[in-house]
Amino acid sequence: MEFKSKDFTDSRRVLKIRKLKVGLTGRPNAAPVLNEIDLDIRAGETHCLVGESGSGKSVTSLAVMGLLPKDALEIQGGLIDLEGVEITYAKPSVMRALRARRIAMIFQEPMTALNPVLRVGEQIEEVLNMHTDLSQAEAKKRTLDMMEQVHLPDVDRIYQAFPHQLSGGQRQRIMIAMALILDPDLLIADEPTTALDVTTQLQILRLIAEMQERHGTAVLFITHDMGVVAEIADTVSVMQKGRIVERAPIRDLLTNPQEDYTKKLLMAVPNLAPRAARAPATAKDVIIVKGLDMTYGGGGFLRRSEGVKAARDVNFTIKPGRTLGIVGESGSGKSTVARCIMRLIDPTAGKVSVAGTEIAQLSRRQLQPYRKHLQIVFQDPYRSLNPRWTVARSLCEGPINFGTSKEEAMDKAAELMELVDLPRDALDRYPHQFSGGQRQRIAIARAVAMKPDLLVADEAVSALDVSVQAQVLDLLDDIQDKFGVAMLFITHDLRVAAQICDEVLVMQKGLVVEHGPADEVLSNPRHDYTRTLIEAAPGRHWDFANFRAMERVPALKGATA
Amino acid sequence: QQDTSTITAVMHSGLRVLDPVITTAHITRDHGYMIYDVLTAVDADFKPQPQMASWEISEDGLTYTFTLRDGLLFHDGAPVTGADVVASLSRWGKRDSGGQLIFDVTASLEAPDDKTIVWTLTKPFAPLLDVISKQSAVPPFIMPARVAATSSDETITEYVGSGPFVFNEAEYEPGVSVTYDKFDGYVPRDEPASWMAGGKVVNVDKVVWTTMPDALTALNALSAGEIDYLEQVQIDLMPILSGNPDVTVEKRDELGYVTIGRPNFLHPPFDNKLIRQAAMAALDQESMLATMQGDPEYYNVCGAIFGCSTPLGDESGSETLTGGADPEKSKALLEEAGYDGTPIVLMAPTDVISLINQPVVAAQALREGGFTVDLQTMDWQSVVQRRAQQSPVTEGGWNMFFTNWMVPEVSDPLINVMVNGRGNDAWFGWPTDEEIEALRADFVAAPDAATQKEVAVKIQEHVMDNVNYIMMGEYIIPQARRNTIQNMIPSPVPVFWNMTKEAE
Amino acid sequence: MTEIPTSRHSAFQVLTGLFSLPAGARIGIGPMIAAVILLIIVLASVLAPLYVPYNPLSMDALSRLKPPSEAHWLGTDPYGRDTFSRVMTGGRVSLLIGVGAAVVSVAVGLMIGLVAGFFRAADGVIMRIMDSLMAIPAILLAIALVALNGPSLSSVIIAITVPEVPRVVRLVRSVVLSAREEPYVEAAIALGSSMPKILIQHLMPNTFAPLIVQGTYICASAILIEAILSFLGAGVSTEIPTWGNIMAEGRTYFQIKPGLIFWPGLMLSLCILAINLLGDTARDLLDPRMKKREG
Amino acid sequence: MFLYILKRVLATIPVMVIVAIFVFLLLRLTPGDPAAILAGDAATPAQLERIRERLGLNDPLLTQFITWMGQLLRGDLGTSLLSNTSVAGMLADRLGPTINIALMTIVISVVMAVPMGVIAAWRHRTWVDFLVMSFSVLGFSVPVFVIGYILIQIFAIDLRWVPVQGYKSPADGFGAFFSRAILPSLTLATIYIALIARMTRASMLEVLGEDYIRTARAKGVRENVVLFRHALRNAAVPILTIIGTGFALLISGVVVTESVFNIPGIGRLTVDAILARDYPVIQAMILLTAGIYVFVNLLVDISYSFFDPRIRY
Ligand SMILES: Nc1ncnc2c1ncn2[C@@H]1O[C@H](COP(=O)(O)OP(=O)(O)OP(=O)(O)O)[C@@H](O)[C@H]1O
Ligand SMILES: Nc1ncnc2c1ncn2[C@@H]1O[C@H](COP(=O)(O)OP(=O)(O)OP(=O)(O)O)[C@@H](O)[C@H]1O
Ligand SMILES: [Mg+2]
Ligand SMILES: [Mg+2]
Repeated sequence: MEFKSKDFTDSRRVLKIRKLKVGLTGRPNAAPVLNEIDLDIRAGETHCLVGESGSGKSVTSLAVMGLLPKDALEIQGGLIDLEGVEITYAKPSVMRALRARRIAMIFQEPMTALNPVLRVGEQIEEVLNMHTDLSQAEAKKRTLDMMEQVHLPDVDRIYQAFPHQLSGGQRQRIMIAMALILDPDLLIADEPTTALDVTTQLQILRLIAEMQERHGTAVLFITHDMGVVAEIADTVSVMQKGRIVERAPIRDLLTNPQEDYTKKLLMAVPNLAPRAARAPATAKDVIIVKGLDMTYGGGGFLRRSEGVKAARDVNFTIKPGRTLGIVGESGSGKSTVARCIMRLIDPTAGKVSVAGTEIAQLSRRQLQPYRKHLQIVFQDPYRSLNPRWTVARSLCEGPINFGTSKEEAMDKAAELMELVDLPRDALDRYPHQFSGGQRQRIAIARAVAMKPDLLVADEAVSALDVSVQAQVLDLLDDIQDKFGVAMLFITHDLRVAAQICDEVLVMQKGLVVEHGPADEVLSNPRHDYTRTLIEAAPGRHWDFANFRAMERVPALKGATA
Repeated sequence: QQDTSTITAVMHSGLRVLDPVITTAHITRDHGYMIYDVLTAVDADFKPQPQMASWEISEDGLTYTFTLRDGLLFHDGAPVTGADVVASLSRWGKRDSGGQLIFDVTASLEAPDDKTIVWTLTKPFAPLLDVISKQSAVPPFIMPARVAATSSDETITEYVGSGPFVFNEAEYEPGVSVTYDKFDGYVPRDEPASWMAGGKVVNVDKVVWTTMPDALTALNALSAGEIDYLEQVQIDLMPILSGNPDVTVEKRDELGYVTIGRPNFLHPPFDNKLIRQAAMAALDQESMLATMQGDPEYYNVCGAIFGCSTPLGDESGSETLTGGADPEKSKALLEEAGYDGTPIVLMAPTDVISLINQPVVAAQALREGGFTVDLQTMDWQSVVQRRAQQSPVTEGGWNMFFTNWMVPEVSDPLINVMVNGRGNDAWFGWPTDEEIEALRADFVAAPDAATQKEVAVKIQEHVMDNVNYIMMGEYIIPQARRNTIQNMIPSPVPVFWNMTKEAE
Repeated sequence: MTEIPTSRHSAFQVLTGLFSLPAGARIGIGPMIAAVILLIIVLASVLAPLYVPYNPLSMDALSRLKPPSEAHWLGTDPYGRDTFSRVMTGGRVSLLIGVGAAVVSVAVGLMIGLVAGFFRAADGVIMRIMDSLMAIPAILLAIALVALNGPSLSSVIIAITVPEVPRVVRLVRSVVLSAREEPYVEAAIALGSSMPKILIQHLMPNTFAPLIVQGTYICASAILIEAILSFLGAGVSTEIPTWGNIMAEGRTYFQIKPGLIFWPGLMLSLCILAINLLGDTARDLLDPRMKKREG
Repeated sequence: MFLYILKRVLATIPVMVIVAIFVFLLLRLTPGDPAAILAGDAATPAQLERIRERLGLNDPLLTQFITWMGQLLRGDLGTSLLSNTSVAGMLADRLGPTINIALMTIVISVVMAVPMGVIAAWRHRTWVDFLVMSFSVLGFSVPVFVIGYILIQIFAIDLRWVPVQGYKSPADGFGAFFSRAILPSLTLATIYIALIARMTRASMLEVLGEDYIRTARAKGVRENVVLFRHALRNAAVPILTIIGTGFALLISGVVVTESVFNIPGIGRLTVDAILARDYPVIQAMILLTAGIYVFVNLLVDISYSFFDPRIRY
């Protein structure tokens, strides 16, 4: 496997961080969130920041942007220097001048980071309007062009769409377009590709690389995907509990990690080789989906626009204890299918039966008893948690609805927190006080607490570092074994899919293009799209767990390459 | 405002009803004097004088012959004829209580020709000229016969008169403003104007009445010269105008108003004369008037039910009212009557400025005199409706309310509705009082003024003893004008003839 | 309503959830002062009969409209009644009406608004009824109510509340219309929460901030409207002092004796200021995202 | 959307019918007797009875209602019991002043209050915030007539910039209209400024902590754009509601201000008509108000989905 190996010591230093300390506002004695961080990034360099979920990666990037939530977090020491400008305590006007032109950021959670009431096109265009003299028409053209570059389909529609009308990956690409459109000197990308399928991800990574080539942009890239790290990083910093525990050029890190934590992390990276399918269960299907169609109605003031056909003729069944993975293009309708079978939206056509009952036509009220059988982990966990509720209250809500006593539910919640590797005291905190990955774990805990018959997990582990991810996947496996939970697992991470799915369903443009047992589909894809997908999987030539290249690249049967 | 041909006046209330015969509202009467004329009118000495017509009375006092003067024209150009007069008087006779009394004894009312009207009675009615000349409640305005043909229970819809001003229908906004144009065809009499009599010479082209619901705003508008004339000024607010050299505050006329309280004779406790007397003892004119008016200059402690400065006025028997409250006497009387503390319901209207204070003051005075008082506030409409209820207090009835009259409206036993003692046919409160009815008959029958006065004194004494109503005193509301307005004649009714407006 | 909360626990949770403060929330000095002011005013009003120097109803026609003096600290009114005694006593009825009207209209409006905002099917019908209610003038209603019930505090409160409720409903509904599209509401549905629970526990807290504003406004305006009603003959007797009454009675004397308006106005403003400050604090405390350091 | 509007417009009919029935009954429940006010103080019961008969007030309620409905269906609002003038004409005369002043008031209020509220939220818990709060407390608790009198004293009496009172329609010249409408509008605006400013502040506070505000700042967007474009739009819905209900209220007339400034508007007409029990006028008035409310509320509801695309009906 080829690693990037360019030496940047002569390049201009774009970002310099020294002994940066960030703590809770007004509580200098509490444990700091960032503890004496040092970081250097030079022009053209890609610096990857990896590490434990909740270790302070996002906080680091926000500190650089000068966007820490000042009511909650504050800089308590140290220095941030951007191309010679000390910005640690810079005035808002100074920061404003720097942002977008000089430093741009892609935020971790695109759903909450996009303004829900502005058209996404306008939101991108605004950057141009603010910082360039382009005319209205030129700005729009640039915007559409940028949207094409991040591989958004159907840009005219999406330009006009509001964030809630887009898929997770589409929103993420809007964020990316926004950050890249002005060729900043420093790009901070906080898990920019979690919601993207690997092919799109590849294209985005290329786009960033091109920009670096063209403009010498320094990139701070935060990710959990070791495959991506392996592909793009020049240097890597590993974070744990608010400290940077190890920093090394990519090759050194992957081949010769020094710290235990780094080793642990690398060893947890799952293998691309599919797991052996479990013995086919004989029990009745938990869920049967037949001919599911979903078209989002186009509003339109006077005449109805055509609408978006998000899912077409989707069929599948899942038996107890088994996992069906859905992979596929971003925007291909995966979340739509999930939301349809949860009856959070009403499918335009088709049948969904759960526990032997047809639920596609039931009213909300009639549905209520079935809710217990079905649970979902949303793609955007942050928004799916009531911001005014403590985690404890969110976790107890479901069980209490179905008759568990409050005390019992609380005990259960505490237990679950441990299982998803969150501290017990987190129960009394509010969603905004957590990191992205922590929120995702809360969402998982909440769904699992219901002991459903069918668990729908929409990108449920995308924001987790690989070691926690492994732990959570184990947890899921466990409850599957114990309670025979059936699982619908939507993911872009083919490694994860390979790890836990019995069957895989591949979607593209609303259609199911391939459907079969996991090892069949992943190692012997029949459809072209599946094949490109697998080939695009980053870092599939590296065997992370053993700190070396793959001995035998899992060749695709019948592959031409 | 340099427009000297238009006078803008703020009147005491908005004009809504345009039929001066159907209603007794003062603003409508004022409107009547603008556009209509009357046969005869009283002058400042309470003497009937010819206005549209002169008269002759037959020896036996049974035939009155009126002759219309020349040049009388309606606003539509038609001459005023005897037939118009007959029709107008007949309609008025159905509405006005004095008029009814005359028509009760009328043999015929005819117009033998265009200029002559002959009114024949079955028995003499000495006060006839006084009644048809009266300036208030409902004066007999003369309208075209076709308008006067309207039923007396229905409002007229055509507003044509023969008075000095023409009603400008296009600019009329009910309750907001009304505009009168000078009637060029009006021929005034030659005598100088005196009260409602004499020559009505109009010196401006236009008079605009507007309503200003806010007293302070009206004063400010007058100060700023946006209006010329303010019919009524609240006494307490006079200091605001006192510094302004361009404005004069004055009394328009010395007679003014009376304010009275009326008990309900039908139900306890006021069906008991002793308790009525107790109430009278508890009340005191001075404190009520002082509260209403503030400045003694503008009120007059007066125990005469027919008014202190009128020919029939006499104050006999009113000492407890004029001499200050006597709560002890009240308590003693209550004791004697065996008053059991049943609350008396006092109706207190809150939307008519001139009636707000009385019940509140009275309630407190009655309490001090040993009564239990239930002061119920409501809008005037509710008072109007409720005072017509004869049912017991517990079923929506009442015990006492207050109202005001212009002195000329109470100045003799025929006009004064409160001395009517005919039970259910009497005015609200419904006293059945044969004694007073007998006295009233004597009054009509009295041959001369001296005898009339004698009877009037008896009525006064009777009312004070029997407490048919409680006279709470006289008061005057001053007017204010910019000094550009000159030559106003003193009169109980605000009239706009004779008046001139000069440039500032 | 579709269902009542499924168990007593959820009812319990409603209470604890709504009123427990986020950890670490502390109350600053401003709200403390506000609370003290409010408490003083309320106590002063309630206990007024015990300490005011005059019977607020007793008149003295000869000392009308007197300036402040030893005998009458704040002077006298047009009836010669003691202004100080009236202002202090006036708080009793005014506060009752103000707070009563605010609480009733907010409570009723909140319930209706939640339902209208959340259930599409109910929205049309409820909102059209609200449109109709809004058009009924308070005065007319008050006159009718007084005719039916006799004059009473509750008639006044109802007359003020009825036209106010639709406005609260519209406000609540508008907030719910946005909030019901939030994913956490979907999540709650997916967790099997009953409709009442979603309405009360998830959606209702979103309406608190605007409701506090609307509520204080209703409180103040009810105190003022009460006076208008009583002067149109549909309120409490004009004799009984209320802040609104005293001010309305003082209206004509504005230029010659502004104290008649100033003192009750001051009391009212102080109350509203205090309620506002407390409301703001409550809202900050209820919103964990607003948790602030001590300032 | 079109369907929705159509549905709403059609829904006006039942609203009107409900209002009509309700008002009709309510009026007949209120004590009072138009005949008595028509005839004045000295009328005898027999006379009143005859007048009532003539006015049709003695007919059975149902007959009266049907007669009225029949008139309405023919587009006839009837005539005033007192002045005998056509109710439609009266309303037409009074609507102009009210609408013009309401519009001016709401424009002034929004233009002043929204920035005030936004800044107060932005500078949460600073003196700016406290200033806005104090102003709104005054706006809430000072009776409108006091504000009116003070404005008159300053601008009409002391400075002599504008007349004390009165109304001129814009057709008589904008200057004449403006000089008379500005003080009443300002008077009314104080309370709406207070209300809208506080609502804006409250609503903005909910929004300012959101992540997309952070995103906007990360884009280097100027602070005023962050506040007014990004935050305010999200905070708009409750503010719009308040503006809508406020405007509806203004349109239905505000009697105190109309009295203080002597404006011949709907508010005074309503109160006068109620106090005089002029049934046809009250009924028509309230129907008109209901119609206006339905219309204004429809506009507000449509504007919701314009400001917040997630709102669907
Ligand atoms: N507003 C806040 N108040 C208090 N604590 C916070 C706040 N925001 C973040 N934290 C804490 O700071 C720590 C670092 O969070 P951060 O978001 O930087 O993690 P991260 O490394 O980005 O994790 P992830 O990979 O899960 O996104 C976490 O433990 C989190 O709980
Ligand atoms: N509310 C909506 N209105 C209109 N179009 C929508 C709406 N929600 C989603 N879409 C469109 O439907 C398509 C499918 O969206 P969906 O969220 O199901 O994709 P996805 O497969 O989950 O993608 P990702 O992997 O990016 O999350 C997308 O093209 C999206 O733009
Ligand atoms: Mg993060
Ligand atoms: Mg998705």
